[in-house]
Amino acid sequence: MVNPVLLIAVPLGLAFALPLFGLISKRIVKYIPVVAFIFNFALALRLIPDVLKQAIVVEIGGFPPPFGINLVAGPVGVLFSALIALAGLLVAVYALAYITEGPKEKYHMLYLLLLAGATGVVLTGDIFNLFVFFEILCISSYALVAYIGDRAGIESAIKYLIQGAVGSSFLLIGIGLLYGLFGTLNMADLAQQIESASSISVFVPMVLIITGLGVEAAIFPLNAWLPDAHSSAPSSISAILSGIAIEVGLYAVVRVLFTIFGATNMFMFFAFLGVLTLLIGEMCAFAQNNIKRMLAYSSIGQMGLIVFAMAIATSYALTGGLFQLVSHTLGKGLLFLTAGYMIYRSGSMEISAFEGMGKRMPLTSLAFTIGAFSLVGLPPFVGFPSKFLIVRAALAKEEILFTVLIGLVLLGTVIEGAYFFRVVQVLYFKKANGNSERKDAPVAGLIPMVVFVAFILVMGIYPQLVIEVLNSAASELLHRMEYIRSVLG
Amino acid sequence: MSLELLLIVAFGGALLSYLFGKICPQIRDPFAVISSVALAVMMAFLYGKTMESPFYFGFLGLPLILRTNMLAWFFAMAISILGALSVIFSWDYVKDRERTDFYYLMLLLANASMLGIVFAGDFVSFFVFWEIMSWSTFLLISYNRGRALGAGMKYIIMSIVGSVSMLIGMLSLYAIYGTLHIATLSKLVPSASSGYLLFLFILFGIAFAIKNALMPLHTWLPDAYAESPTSFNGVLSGMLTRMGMYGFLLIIYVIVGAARALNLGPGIFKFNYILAWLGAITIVVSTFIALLQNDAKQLLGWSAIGQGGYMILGIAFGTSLGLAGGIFHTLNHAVYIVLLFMSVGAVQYRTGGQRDLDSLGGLIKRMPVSFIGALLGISGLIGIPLTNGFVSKWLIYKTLILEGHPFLAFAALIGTWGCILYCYKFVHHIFLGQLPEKYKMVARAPFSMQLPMIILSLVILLFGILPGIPLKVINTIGTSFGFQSLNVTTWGIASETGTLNTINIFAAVVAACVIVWLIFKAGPKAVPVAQEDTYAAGAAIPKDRYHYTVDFYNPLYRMISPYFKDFIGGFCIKLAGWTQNVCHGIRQMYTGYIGHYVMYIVLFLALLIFVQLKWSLW
Amino acid sequence: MGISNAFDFLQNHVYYIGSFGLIFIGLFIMLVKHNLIKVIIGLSILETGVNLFLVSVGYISKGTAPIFSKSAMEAAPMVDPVPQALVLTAIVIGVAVLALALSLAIRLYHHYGVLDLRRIKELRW
Amino acid sequence: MRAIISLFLISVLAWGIATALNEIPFGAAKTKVGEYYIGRGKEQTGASNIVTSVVVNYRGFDTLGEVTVLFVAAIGLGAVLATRRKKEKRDVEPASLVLYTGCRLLFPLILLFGAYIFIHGHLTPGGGFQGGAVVASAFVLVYLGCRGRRISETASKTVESLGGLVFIVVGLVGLAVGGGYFLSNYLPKGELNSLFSAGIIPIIYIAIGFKVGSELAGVIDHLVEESE
Amino acid sequence: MIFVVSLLTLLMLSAAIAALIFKDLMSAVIASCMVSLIAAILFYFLQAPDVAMAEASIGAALVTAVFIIAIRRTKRYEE
Repeated sequence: MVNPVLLIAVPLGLAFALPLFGLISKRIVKYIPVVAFIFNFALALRLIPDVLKQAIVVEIGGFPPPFGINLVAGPVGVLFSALIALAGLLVAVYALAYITEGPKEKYHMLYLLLLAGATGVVLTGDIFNLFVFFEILCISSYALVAYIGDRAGIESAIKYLIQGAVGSSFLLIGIGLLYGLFGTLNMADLAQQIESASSISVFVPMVLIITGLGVEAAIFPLNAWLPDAHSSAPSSISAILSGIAIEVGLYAVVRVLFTIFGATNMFMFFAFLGVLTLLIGEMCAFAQNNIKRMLAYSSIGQMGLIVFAMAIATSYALTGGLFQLVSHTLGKGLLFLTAGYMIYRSGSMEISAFEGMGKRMPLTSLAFTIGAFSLVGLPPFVGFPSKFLIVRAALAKEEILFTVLIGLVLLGTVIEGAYFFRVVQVLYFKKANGNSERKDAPVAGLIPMVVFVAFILVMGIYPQLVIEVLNSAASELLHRMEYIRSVLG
Repeated sequence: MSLELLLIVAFGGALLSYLFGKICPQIRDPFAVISSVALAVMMAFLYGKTMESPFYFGFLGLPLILRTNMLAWFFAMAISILGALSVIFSWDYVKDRERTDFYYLMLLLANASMLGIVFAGDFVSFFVFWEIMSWSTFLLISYNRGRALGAGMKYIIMSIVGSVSMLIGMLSLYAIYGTLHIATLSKLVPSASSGYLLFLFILFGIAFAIKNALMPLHTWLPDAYAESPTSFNGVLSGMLTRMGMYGFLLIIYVIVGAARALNLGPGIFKFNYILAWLGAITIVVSTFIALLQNDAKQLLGWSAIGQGGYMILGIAFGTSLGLAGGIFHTLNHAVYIVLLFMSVGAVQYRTGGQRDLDSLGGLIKRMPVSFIGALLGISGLIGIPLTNGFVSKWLIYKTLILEGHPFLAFAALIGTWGCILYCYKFVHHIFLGQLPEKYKMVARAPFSMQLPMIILSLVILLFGILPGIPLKVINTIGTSFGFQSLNVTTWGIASETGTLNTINIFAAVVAACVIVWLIFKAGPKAVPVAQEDTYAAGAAIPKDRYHYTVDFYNPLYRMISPYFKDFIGGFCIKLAGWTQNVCHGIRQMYTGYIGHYVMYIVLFLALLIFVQLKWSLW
Repeated sequence: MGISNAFDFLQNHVYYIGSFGLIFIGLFIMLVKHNLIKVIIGLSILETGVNLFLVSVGYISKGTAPIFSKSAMEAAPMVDPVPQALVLTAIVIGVAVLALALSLAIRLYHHYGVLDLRRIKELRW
Repeated sequence: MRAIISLFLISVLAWGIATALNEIPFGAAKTKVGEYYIGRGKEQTGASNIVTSVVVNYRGFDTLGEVTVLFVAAIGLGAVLATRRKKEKRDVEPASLVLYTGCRLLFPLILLFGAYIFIHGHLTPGGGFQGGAVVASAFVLVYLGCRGRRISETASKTVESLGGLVFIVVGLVGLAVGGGYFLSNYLPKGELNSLFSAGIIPIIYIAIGFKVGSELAGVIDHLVEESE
Repeated sequence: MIFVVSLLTLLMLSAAIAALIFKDLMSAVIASCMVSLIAAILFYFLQAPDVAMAEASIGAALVTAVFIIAIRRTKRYEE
């Protein structure tokens, strides 16, 4: 039996030890994240079969759950850890060649810590502990957004930081209120004591927590930091922010809503909010000329879709939402990674600067195209089965309202298709002006792209690969009582 | 011969020819030709077979199923033959272009995915292949750069709209019946409520109407036809667009069934009446817009929209005669439109991409095979007896009249009349009249282009004289939909209300030809002169153009041009503009000032709390 | 009556008033002030308020500090130690955020030469 | 205008929170968790300062996170200010002799005080964070008083790393020997209220003290260097 | 006792408001430092000596030092 706490402890320990390695040799530093996430990914995969049978509850320090902090490695937690480790691994490989300037050692440390924080968030079973890991995640992303140190990076980092700090303060107030009300911080214990989220004294902490977490999850009015931060960060970090950070934020929102509060009466509101987020994200993306801002707004749109799916709250919908989450991580990660090298090559983030990239960087462009197709939801890529499940879940509700909402969602898809296909056209069907020498991304950059593409294709063609995990993850989210029982016994 | 093998050959051929192109380009073209011809040959062996087998269990617990029956075989055969001819035609056409590997990959992929669509036994695989077809076509339409980009965007946006609405329709089927297997659905769906059936028809109808360019959803087609590589136009216009027809047949006659489908809605607002009227409007409007075009490919594009209207008219009434007409017209149209596009392609190939009708002319002596092709093509298009178009149009007219729809028949007739005008314009502007100076040295089309044109010309005549060959197949399709069998003979159709017998016509035409030949023989012998040897009644012959192809139907133009514009296309452009403005407006929300952003956060929180305190909504 | 009521009210609410007063003043500063440093000051006041609130949640009337010194062993009820532990964490997190924010502010000043947030909006839309 | 809207929004928040606070009476005993810690903390962790036992042992994972947050902030700050660093050495005006000597004199005393705080974390109020902050303030004093003095970056980095590693390793050893629990208190608890008691708590707090001290000093160092 | 606490609270809130009002950032920082110090005293009254120590040493001292360094590096007056 492997202990899931290693998923957090090992990256943290390696991050702490990284300066010591740096003292020995500057060159091995950048391989440490790779090692850490290979370990994590293997561990997460190793855990999956066990977890599908029974969630593993780890008591930190040996104290029983309401009294000590516990980790809950259920299907959701392990799914997310595996996803984080996978994306982390690929982006770490990418960064081997991509990060050539600046305080590299600090980059790798922050990177490790960011993902360790993300893993902590998804595994923990204690709400204050969630807050702490959330802060690790947020603070390291503030610092990483500013990593380049140019005007845009610093500006967006400070904006991100202020909004994030306000959000975490709200979160902390909410946690304080909850503790005052129920005298416990354990999520399962809280869930056991909260029968209804409607009474105002429970509602206020709930919305405080949702707002606090929602800032990171990029729910509609709380997401103003996102396009700036995602577009100004180094591309490898953008990939992680888009692919992992906001997903983890969304995970936290979902966990709070489903497990702690069981706020079924809020779901309709969140369905609307999701659709609104989706439409606004996609429409803003449509109006962009800057590739990274476009991708960032598209992330907002995707988050909206996932929120919508989660808010339908049937087992199909949750499976679909989680699947969409996976496919968004893969697709958006790939897009940001490829965009990174295309920006590097063309020296500009304007889409028009990518003219003729199909000739100049054929493999990179191909990877970009596949990522874009997958995000739009075209078969045979992974975006298709996930959208399929979501639409099916919405229609299975057999309510006119949901049919209309899914219509709006798919309208968003049309807009998304419009701007992604525009970029694809620019890549392939415009003549390059000037330098058209063929020079692809370096091997360390291509490997993660190829792996991403492989995952996108394999999961798109054979969704059964992950569907079992997703199903049990969905049922974990859906059945509060199961969760409470598995933690508190 | 299993269907999986067929699809493996199709998709594998596409991928392999791309790989060959990268490894050793010399064998790529032969390989592409061989694989597509092999596909057609294999397809022929499938004739008359009915089978169904799941080929993949992996998709979300839904088995993906391939099946074949007469309907599928009919479309598949047409697709594979036309595809093979297009590949042969491409050999020389794209030789000197860049990125030919990419071209072949997408061409073969589009072909393969169409085969997938027609063999799909369930809606998931149908949808998957449909989408593959959409994006591969998008990539091919954009291939020519420049204006093609706009055309590609139009195409893909409308395609996505279509597939989105199909996705909703298909998943609502799944949500209700728990299966997407077409054969099972065809047993379950007919008992659904009328409202639901109408909902289905609208959703699927949008998808198929977009693909089939039924007005008012035709906007993508003219530009897409005009801007895509002409060698691909064959595939695009011949079968790809007609996947919409296949879809209509599938949803109306296979899934819902004629009994329910033809009685949906009150009075004259029955679903199929509306469909028919849309078809008729499509015919009239697009025919006249085609007349106004001066671009050979735009003209053919508009013409294809109109011909799509005929097919819809044919299948809308659900009689065995009309159905036969509609399906037969699909095939015929595919044959002659491919031929016409190939002939335009050959001209373009030799004249450096020229497709402006006013700048061409007099190529008859230079490119005789292309001319014959074009001539037979327009004959089919118009529906001159002894060409295939005649038979199918005859069947459609007859249906309209028998069903008592004189207005629709009249509309179809107007369409044919306009069709004659633009067809004459087409053939005249390219092949007749004065040969421009710069095209004096134009050579004949290469053999790889002539061969498919010759084959298609023969097919036109064959189907014109012996319509029974395809009609027998089509009749089987009709009976499988539950209609009564037609009395099909090799020479035509016999029925109590009138018999079509091409042998009589053939005899009459042959006799007329003999007589005309005799008359010519009796008259004075014609003296052949050079094409440039022209006299202008004593005046000096100007060096530039002096023949009358410019402003050919000038009075008619002036009469119709204010009314027959592509208003819907204009509206779509405007709509795109509005969307852009709305998007720009919405993004102003992100002002860049942190105070506002913090305010949004507080606002969200305060709003939720306020609502709950005030109204206890949650 | 009035006086004792007021006294009770004060007894029961003065810490809450103080803490949420700080929270709202901090939030107000963040909402209306244009100067980045001022906004960060607001953030620090907001965080102080949150900490104060957390500790006051854990208070027990007439409790003692949760420390078993040799003299006063189990004489009186002890206040809840959990919020204090949380606040320790929160304080450290707060200082981390503030330090990072201020370093970013310094860098921002290098780039823009101003700290007025109304003029620092190159990234928008 | 914005001020008015903000006031309105804040008053709505205040309204909502006031309503929620009605359910949380001030000063009432209410938590089983707190009672549990107070009741069993002595036996289970051996620390007489229950806050310390909660911070380091019951909620030790939080503290690990907290240490990490500070670590992240220190690195992040370094990364943010890094590009401005490699500048030419400036001549700084030396401080006055009184100040200089005073600082030199106070510096070890403050360090000692800080060390006292974190070593006695499990006995008296205070602990690694407070002690670390005091240590860092000693460095602030040196920066302000004895200009031009720098701590060695390598040394501070090493201390930070070792501090964090000690925490993690102590925790991981628990996996092996402490009944398979991360951060379990597997060392002998000792006698209550004596310096050598409470198992792993003093070790961790000392590690934290060093780590926090060097991190905060590093933060100040970065900022001061930047600012001169 | 309660009056002392009330008085301190009042003082603390006025210091916060002062931090809001002052145009001189240095004064505002000193005001916020005062807020922290009074909060530390209140922590002590709330029987939280650990937190009081932390707040005094970190919240009041270090944060203020960091603020002052930052203000010295940037601008002292709010415009």
